Amino acid sequence: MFEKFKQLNHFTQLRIIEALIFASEEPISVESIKNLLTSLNIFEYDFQTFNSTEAEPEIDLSDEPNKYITKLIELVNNDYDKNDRPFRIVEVAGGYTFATNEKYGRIVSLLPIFKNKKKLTKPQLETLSIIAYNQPITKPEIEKIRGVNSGEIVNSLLEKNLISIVGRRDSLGRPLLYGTTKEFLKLFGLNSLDDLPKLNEIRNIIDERNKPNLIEIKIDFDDTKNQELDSQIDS
Amino acid sequence: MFEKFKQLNHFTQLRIIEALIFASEEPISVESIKNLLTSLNIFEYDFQTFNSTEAEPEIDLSDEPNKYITKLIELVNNDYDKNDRPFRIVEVAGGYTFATNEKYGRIVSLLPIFKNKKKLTKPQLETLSIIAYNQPITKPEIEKIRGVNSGEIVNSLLEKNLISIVGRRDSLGRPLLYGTTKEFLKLFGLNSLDDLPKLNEIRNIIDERNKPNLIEIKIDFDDTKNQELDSQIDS
Amino acid sequence: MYKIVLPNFEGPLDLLLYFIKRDEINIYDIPIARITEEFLNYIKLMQINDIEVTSEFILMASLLMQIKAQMLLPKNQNTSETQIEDPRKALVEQLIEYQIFKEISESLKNKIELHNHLFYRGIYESNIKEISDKYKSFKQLTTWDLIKTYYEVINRNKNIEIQEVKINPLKIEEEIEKIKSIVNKEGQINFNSLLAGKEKPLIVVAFIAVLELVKQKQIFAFQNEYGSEIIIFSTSFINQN
Repeated sequence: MFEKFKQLNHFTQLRIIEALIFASEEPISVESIKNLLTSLNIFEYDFQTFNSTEAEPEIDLSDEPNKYITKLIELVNNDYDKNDRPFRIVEVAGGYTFATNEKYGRIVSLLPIFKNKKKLTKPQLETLSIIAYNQPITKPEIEKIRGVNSGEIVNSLLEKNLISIVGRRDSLGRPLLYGTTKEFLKLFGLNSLDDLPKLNEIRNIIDERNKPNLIEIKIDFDDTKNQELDSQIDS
Repeated sequence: MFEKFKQLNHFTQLRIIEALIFASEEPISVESIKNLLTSLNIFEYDFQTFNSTEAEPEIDLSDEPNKYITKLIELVNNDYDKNDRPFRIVEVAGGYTFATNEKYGRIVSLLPIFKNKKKLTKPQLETLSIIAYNQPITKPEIEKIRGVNSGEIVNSLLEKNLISIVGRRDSLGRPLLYGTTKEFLKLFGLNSLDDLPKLNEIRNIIDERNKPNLIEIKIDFDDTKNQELDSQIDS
Repeated sequence: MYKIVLPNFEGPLDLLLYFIKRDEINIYDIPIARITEEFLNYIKLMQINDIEVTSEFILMASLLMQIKAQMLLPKNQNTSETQIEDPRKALVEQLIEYQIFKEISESLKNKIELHNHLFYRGIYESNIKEISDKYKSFKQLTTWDLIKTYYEVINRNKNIEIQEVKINPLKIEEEIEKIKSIVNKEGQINFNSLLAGKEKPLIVVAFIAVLELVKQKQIFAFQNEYGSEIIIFSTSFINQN
């Protein structure tokens, strides 16, 4: 019951919402928050309420759940702003999530480790894996495997310095050949290309799931024989 | 220069440290924080200092950088605790990162979507223990200890990012080697692998448990025999 | 009708340890004949109850029988100076090793419970563009991600029949209008719901229409993780909120 949640100490309500948004792995919608809070049997939990010196924030209990939750989030954000916290709760992609605020986010973005994040999209990773396992390889060959045009993605990998041009294929049009770089090895923590897992190794792991494991056996359970043995051993 | 950072308004220093740790996807070490702050040309940044009604926190400027940073982190945490925030900065996997605290994290853990993230099956825990204590280790070596085929389990641990492929054993067939990840340390709240229980201690516990009951008194109620014994003792 | 519920064992070692614990057997002096019989009976029970008897159980059964046979060999009193190794030794060592890691996994389990409250920040990006990127990207890339992706790519294309689909350009325009009105009305929809009941060529048309709308920034599409449901938002809906 959502009404039960409303009966909690107001500070506690704020903190629970805050914790939910903080820990959620995707932007969490008001709807999801409502559902979670409704399912939460908070009263099973031995709960120590927080005694703030501040007055309880004013919340209009008559608001319907979604509006009520939005207001709580606003209150949390007010609190952050008041205390000059470097982060706040923002609304993105249909949900709420934490992010550094503008003031401190800009400082953070000045720092090199936050600037050059080597994040790859799925198509980039796909293309990179094809190059890694088939190098040296040409663009048309990559595209044949992926089934889609991959020029832009190859370029983005070149930009990220994960692949480089390693020569030309001695065939019609002498297309460029691509291979992986030292940067690539570093990204995956490999000493050499030799350390890449082989396809048949992973195939073994993946296919084990489907492997018939059952072996038919017939064991003779002639009890008298076993008893004989027992007595021989034990004696 | 780290000294330059120290000259900033104290609140600002706290907020920058807070923002750095908050923004870092991986737990960030004191050493990295120091290097970042040293490289950060904060004075290029038009910085509006925050005017708090509170007194500036007392910081001992004579502390050497690492200790100085640790103290700032403590101050940030004190502030969180004072305000009953649902999260704080914790030291895990060799660095500092944000995590929900005991009080509110437990509430979050009651929710199914979060609960499941922490769930590991018995075979997964077994395999993870074997890898943690024997890393780097190959699949056949794991299977030798467990006595069962473990491909699927290894696979699931790879998917959960609790283990990773770390290289190859220089032996016949060059099998892949597995090791635990930072994600593993984070899940168990460990700062490093050294925080795991010591293998020798566990071995002693098991040895103790395996000891046959030494005081095995067998009293033979065959009176004649006992009499014989008696007479032997007496003689 | 009755049903036998068998305790679930991780494997033959687990089963043997169960017998040892249950019967308070001295692990250093296992009564091999008795244990072998128990073990084989258990396998028989598994078979009766249609429980998969994996090769490891069979191997262990044969090992136990082999040890049992060796124990039966008459001990030659004269060759006692060259101490014959206890045939059970290797198995006992393996059992103890396994006990140790079972114990450790118990303590790891307790550690998880102890740190039950630890939840880390779930998301590290701050604007829509980056978030949608993140959903297609990987937190920390590992070689596992790399090879698994490769495996998926080459297997995916093996199964794809290349078909020539003739698309009437008019249809795409129609489809664009249709999708636009649905999305604007609903605010957000699942991509799959657009395809429901459609035949292959029409699926392609719908897909191209969605791509076109994304390109025109009329809609916004994102996916939680690779292979999961694609959700489509109306951009006006996002701006409103």
